[in-house]
This record gives sequence, structure tokens and C-alpha cells, in this order.
Amino acid sequence: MIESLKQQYNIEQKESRLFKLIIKKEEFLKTLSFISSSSNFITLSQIACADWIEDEIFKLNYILTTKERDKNLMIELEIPREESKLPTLLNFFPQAEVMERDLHEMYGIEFIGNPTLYDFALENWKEIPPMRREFDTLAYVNEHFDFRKGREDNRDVKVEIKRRRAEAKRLKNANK
Amino acid sequence: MNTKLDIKGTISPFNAITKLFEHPNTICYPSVKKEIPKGYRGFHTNTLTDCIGCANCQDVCMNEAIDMIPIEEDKNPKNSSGCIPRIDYGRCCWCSLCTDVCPPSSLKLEEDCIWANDNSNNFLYMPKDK
Amino acid sequence: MQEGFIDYQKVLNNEEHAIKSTQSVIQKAVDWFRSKSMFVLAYGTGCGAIEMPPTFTSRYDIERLGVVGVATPRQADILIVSGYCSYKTLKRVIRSYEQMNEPKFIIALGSCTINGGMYWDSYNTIKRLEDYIPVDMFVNGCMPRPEALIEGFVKLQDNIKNAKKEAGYIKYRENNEFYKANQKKIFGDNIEPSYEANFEGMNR
Amino acid sequence: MQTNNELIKIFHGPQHPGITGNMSVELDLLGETIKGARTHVGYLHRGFEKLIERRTIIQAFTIVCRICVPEPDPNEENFARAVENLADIEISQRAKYIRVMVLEMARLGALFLWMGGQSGSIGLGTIGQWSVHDRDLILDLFEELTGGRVYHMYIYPGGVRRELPNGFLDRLSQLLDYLESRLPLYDNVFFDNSSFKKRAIGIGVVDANEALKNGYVGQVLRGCGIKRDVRKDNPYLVYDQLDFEIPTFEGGDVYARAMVRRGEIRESIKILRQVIKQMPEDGLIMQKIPKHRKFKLKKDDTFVATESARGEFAYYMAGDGTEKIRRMQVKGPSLIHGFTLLEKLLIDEELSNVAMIMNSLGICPPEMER
Repeated sequence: MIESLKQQYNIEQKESRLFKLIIKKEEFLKTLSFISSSSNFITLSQIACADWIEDEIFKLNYILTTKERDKNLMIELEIPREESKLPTLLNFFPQAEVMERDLHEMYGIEFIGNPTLYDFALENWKEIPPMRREFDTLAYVNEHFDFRKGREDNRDVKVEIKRRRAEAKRLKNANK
Repeated sequence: MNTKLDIKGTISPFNAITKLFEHPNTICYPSVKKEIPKGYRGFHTNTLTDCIGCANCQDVCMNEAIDMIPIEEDKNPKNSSGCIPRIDYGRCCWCSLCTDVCPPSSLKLEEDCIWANDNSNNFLYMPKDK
Repeated sequence: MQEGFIDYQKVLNNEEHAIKSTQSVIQKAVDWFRSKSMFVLAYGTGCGAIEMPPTFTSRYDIERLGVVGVATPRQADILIVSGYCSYKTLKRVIRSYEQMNEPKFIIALGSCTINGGMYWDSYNTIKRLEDYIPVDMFVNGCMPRPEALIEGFVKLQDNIKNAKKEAGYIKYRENNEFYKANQKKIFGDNIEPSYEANFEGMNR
Repeated sequence: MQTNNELIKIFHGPQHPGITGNMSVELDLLGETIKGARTHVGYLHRGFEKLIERRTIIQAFTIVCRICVPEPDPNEENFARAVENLADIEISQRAKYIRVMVLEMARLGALFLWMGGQSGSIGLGTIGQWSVHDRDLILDLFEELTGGRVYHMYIYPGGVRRELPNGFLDRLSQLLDYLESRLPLYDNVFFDNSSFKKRAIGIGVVDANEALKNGYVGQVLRGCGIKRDVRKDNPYLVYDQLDFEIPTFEGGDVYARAMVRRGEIRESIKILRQVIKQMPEDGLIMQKIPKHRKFKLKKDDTFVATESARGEFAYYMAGDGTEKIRRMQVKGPSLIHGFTLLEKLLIDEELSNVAMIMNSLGICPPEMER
């Protein structure tokens, strides 16, 4: 099955049962609908997204699984971080709804045609989407919460070692 | 919905009655304590004569639960920084990574792990010297 | 060098902590009865909910101590906040707590409720539960063993019986502005979850 | 209140004894019949994936097991295997066997806990008292082996963290004998119980034709008579060297899923027996891995899956050449079950069956929202 796909697409074998196909954003719907309808890869198992902020892109991996659940195909595409938009896959896979809803909330990716892109896990979230790399969770926490008092006597060990060395040196010199 | 009388399925649950006369397997905790096996990850102990104050434990702790605080009397002359770890049990997750990275293996976990208190400020823990 | 739980030893040496025994005989009897019947609200808020079944079933059988689970906040005396609270859960916890009848107590499990725990840098969990609702007993662990949970109950019973400490619900009543201000700080003005009755008004 | 066939909206959860964890289902009711259902999650959202981006690999390892509370070990295994894939680490045969043992023990524990939940959801409280106790005996062994009761933090990139204690395999074997002797009792009181059969048969029927395409996993598939299991289809560790069956059952309803799980308990015991017999005597349990802050992943991505007690647990992991993981995305087994499937199954069911259906699908909220 994978051989016939390999003739048509540039599929790379990553592991014995894991394959990868890199496509352009424009041919996304065509490729996915073709592979899911005409090959053995019928199930959408996960939509994984990674934020490559240094290249100004999101890399999305649509992971398809065969009917026998023995091979996985990762279909990778890049979309720009600003104005990230993609057509929905709701027409092919009903399970895409919740995955897209998750990604919409965590990255702010717009899935055109998905009617349920409202709150998933967060409630009344007003900041930038939390999984984007420019969102600094520690800064957010420091702004919104206080931690428990009583731990201010923590010492920086490197500074302490330097101080003690200097002190020992001074004592040695004084003894001389 | 099947309306046929399921005789076996009706009678067999009454097997549970046989358990009525068995000895209960309850551990009556405050009076009877279950023996916690050796190697359980409980409270910290720190052998002060071995601790070198390197702060590796502080570095590996992802919860920032470990403070290095100055020691009053030097028990180990090799302790270069004069500091020993103190654990915040409002942060600790008992992963025991700190004991894994400890170069002289002075920091360890003991079996005792039970502690409840009504004041939330009482959860800073100075490891016992063993 | 001090060993063990540091501040606790300070508290033990403190004179003010000595037991107050100025209450009347009737009050003492009421407190004794109160400590022997604790109805726990079955709301598993976090990780610690997984240690609730062993505690409440035959292995550790906490019913020996008069602790029973109930389904609704209106019948409950004890709310167990079992671990971290996300914003969304905290709203429901506050609502459940406010629906409970006095006297009511809160037991908080695990590191997360004390000082943030594992999720100290997470954007969606609160760090110190005490700021938002009054907690009567903290239990150490991530997560606590059933024994530790029972220890928490035993200590709470002891506190109630001997009137050792001001109960949380009295604090919540008297310092309500403090708690409400803290809640407002993280939730904004819509503290309560809005259960809108109309169908069109919902998100979908 | 009920006039002119108006729908009534109620929230089933989050504070409800019949809900599987901290989540809620919003129901539109016509009398007792459900006409619409929407799942709400987010009560347990902690932002794991964000936290993992901030931590080094060794630090992130302690946090992954918190993703699923009832059985943390498939998460650890997934994480460890993904890191090993990206860092090209090959683990020893002995470590593989120990991992299989831990995973199967965790599966047994989760199945026993499920039995308590499923029977509790229809009011059979006694079974929960027994099965939670039996699960506790498994946890006792875990305490001895790993030092933790629920969160084991044992399966580590490069192997496992501790050597087996003396006589551990004997004690495990004794425990398996005990558990096997208990199984007829559970059959009598739970699986053969006519009240359970009457409640469960024909409730929550999953359509077998679209099950594969819609991405259902685990017992939902096997309850429809479709034999799919990651351990067989895409074997990891040493599962291809072990002899076991995948139990299936026809019907697709709550009862079928329960019977599949009943078979799985037996198969898990069978696998554990083989593991005890075949466990290599010696071998490194831990490969040499770089120290904290020097452990770097290459710029690549991978996808791994493990069979948990509720179905396929899958991780996508991308490294970026630093000591931190660029992205780790979790897909738990109940993500699709909890949304697409549950919302569909609940239509035209009775309100009293909601808890039973949710339990039989094995919905676990912490892995849906992470």
C-alpha cells in the first residue's frame, strides 16, 4: 500500500512503521483527501503542532494511521505564525473537530469552516494563546500570584564559594 | 431487553455472602501501621559529614523546592560553600532526582512520609542528619 | 542545627499556642459529637482523587472514624480539595464551599495546595489555596498516601474536639472581604460560573 | 416545571459522584431522555505541554506521569521511548522486560480500579470494596519496586531507575495466584450478575462500521469485535516475543466492553507469568545517558504509541538540538471518546445511564486537556 503512495509522493521512512511526507500548504486539502480516500491510511490519529519561532512558522503534523493500525504517516506542512489559517478537516474526519478546537485555543490557529472554535480548556482567557512560545508562563505567574514567604534566606552557592575563598585568602594573608 | 429469567445470574451474586464471615483486611491506620517497604520515597535525610554544599540538588530540581542555607557549624571541612539544602514540601514531588545527582550520596529519602498540619507555613523541612 | 519541620518547632515553643479550654461543657460535648461524624463531599478536584477510593473502601476503611462520603454539598461538612486547582475548578470549589452548611471544614491534599507544587510555573493553576478559601488541614505528599489522608482527618478531629484553632468557616465569614478580594483578583468580576438557562445564549 | 415538551438543561458534573473525574457533561433533557450533550473540560488543565518546554529532559521526565492519574506508566514509557528514538539510545533486554512487567502491572491495577468504578456506577458497591483492595496489593508491590505508590517515576530514558528487589518476582507470582483465585468471584458477583446484564446490554452501542475511521481505540474497538491493539499491531519493547491473545466481544455496548476488559485481566496475568519466566538474569538496567543539562536531542520529530488500559496513548515529540524539548503533544485514548463519541452516544439515552456509559468508555479528563 505504502509503495503505491511512494510512487506518487516523496515519502521518507523514519522508522520501520513510521513514514513522513512533507507537503506545501496549498496542496494540503488535496493531498489529505486523496490519501485518506484512496489508500489504507484512513484514520486521523493526531494533529500535532510545533512552534518554530525562529523561522516564524508553525509546523503542523497530521498523523494518519492505517486501517490495521500498524503504520503511521506524518504529513508535515508549514504555515506562517502570523495569520495562521487552514481549512478544517471536519468533512473527512469527525474527530478533527476537537483536535482543531484544541489547537485553536493553544496556538490561535484559525481553522476555516470549523463551527466549534470556542473555549476548550481555558475560561475567559484574555492573554495571547498560551502555547505560543512568546507567552512566558513564569512572567504570567509572577504577575498574578504570590508565593509563600519564608524562603528568602536562600543563598547562591557560587557567590558563597567565592566569598569563602576570598575570606580564606584574606585570613591567610593576615596570618603571614 | 431480554425478559427471560436469568437464574444463574440471579443466584450467583449471592456468593458475596460467603465473604461475610472472613477476617476483614482493613489496616486500622492510627493504631496499626502498615510497614512501608525499604526504599520508599519519603522525607529527606542528609548526612552532614558528607554534604559538600555543591547545590547539584538545587540545580536539578524542576520545582525549585530546594534552598541552600548557611550552616551554623561546619561538620564537613570539604563543604566548600558552607551551605546545606532545605526542602520546601509545598513544592517537592518526591521524584528523588536530587538524591540521584548528589555526588557524595549524602542526600537520601527515608521511609517515613506522613505529615499533616493546620498551618501551611509549617512545610519547610530541614533534612534529618543520619 | 534544627531538624525536621522548622516553623512547627517555633510554634510548639510559642506560649500562645497553648490549648484554650474556656468553653462550656455543652460546647465541649457538641464539639465531641461534631468530630465523630464527618460527611465528606465527593468532589475529586485533582490528582489526589485517585487515593480516595482506597481510603474509603475496605483496605483503609475510613468509616471507622466516622467519615462518610455524601453526594451533595448541602449535606456535607468536609470538602477535600485533592491537589492543584485550575481557575475553572476553583470557581466550582468556591461555589460548592459556599453551598455547604456551617460548620464546614476544608482538607487540602498535596504540595500543590501549599505552595504551587509541581505546577508552580503553570499559567492555569492557583498556587496558594489558602488565599481564596480557608483551609483547616494541609496534608503532606504528592500525592499523600491514604495513611496521610487519615492522619489529616485524625488531626482535624482533634482540632475540632479540643477547639484548638479557629475554624475556617468562621474566618471565611469574618474576613469575607479579604477572600473575595483575592478571588476577584484572579477571576475578575464574574466569580461564579454562569449557568445561563437560555439555550440560544450558550456558546453553541 | 416540565410543560409543553420544553427541554431542561442540566450539568452532569463536575461535582457529581457519577462522573469519571473532574469534568462535566451538559445535557438537554426531555423528561428523562437526553436530547443533546456537550462535553466541557478544562477543570484539570495544567498546561503540561508548556511546562515541558521550559524544563530539561530529565526534569520533564518527572512531570509526564501526572498526565494520566489512574495509570501513569504508559506515559513514562511513551516519553522514554520518544526520547530514546530522538537520542538513538538502545536499551537492554532486561530493561525491556522490566518495563513490560511494570506496564502490565499498571494495566492490571487500572482494570481493577475500573471494575470498582463501573460497578459503582450501577449501584453495586461491594465489588468496588474488593477490587480497590486488590488493586492496592498491586500498588504495594509498586512501592517496593519503585518507591512510589501511584506516581512511580520509574521508566526513565535509557532503561529503568532501580534494580528489582530480592525475591520480587516470587512475590509478584504469589500475587498473580491470589488475583487469579479472585477472578471467579468477580465473575459471579459482577460479570454474570443479571442486574448488570439487564442494565448494560444494549446501552451505549457503538457503530462498528465507522469505529476504525473515526479513530476510536482500545476497548471501544474490541467491544465491536475489531481486533486492534498496539501491542500486536505495532509491537514495542518485547511484546512480539510474548504469547497473548487480544480479547474481543461482539455487540459494541457497555456489556461487551466490560467483557473485553474481563478478558484483558486474564491476558495481563498470562503476560506477567511469561515475563517472570523469561526475565533475563543479568544485563544493564540503565544505559549510560548524558548528565542533566548535557542531554541534548537532535532536531527531528517522532511519534510513539503505547497501549494503555483504555487504548492507544500517543505522543508526538520534536527536539530542536538543545537540552529542552521543543514540543511534546499528547493524545490520550479518551480525547476522541470523550468528545465526538460520548456526545453522539448519549443522545436518546436515559439520564441514569450517563455514568455507566462514561465509565465503560474509560473517559479520563486529565489526559484530554493535559
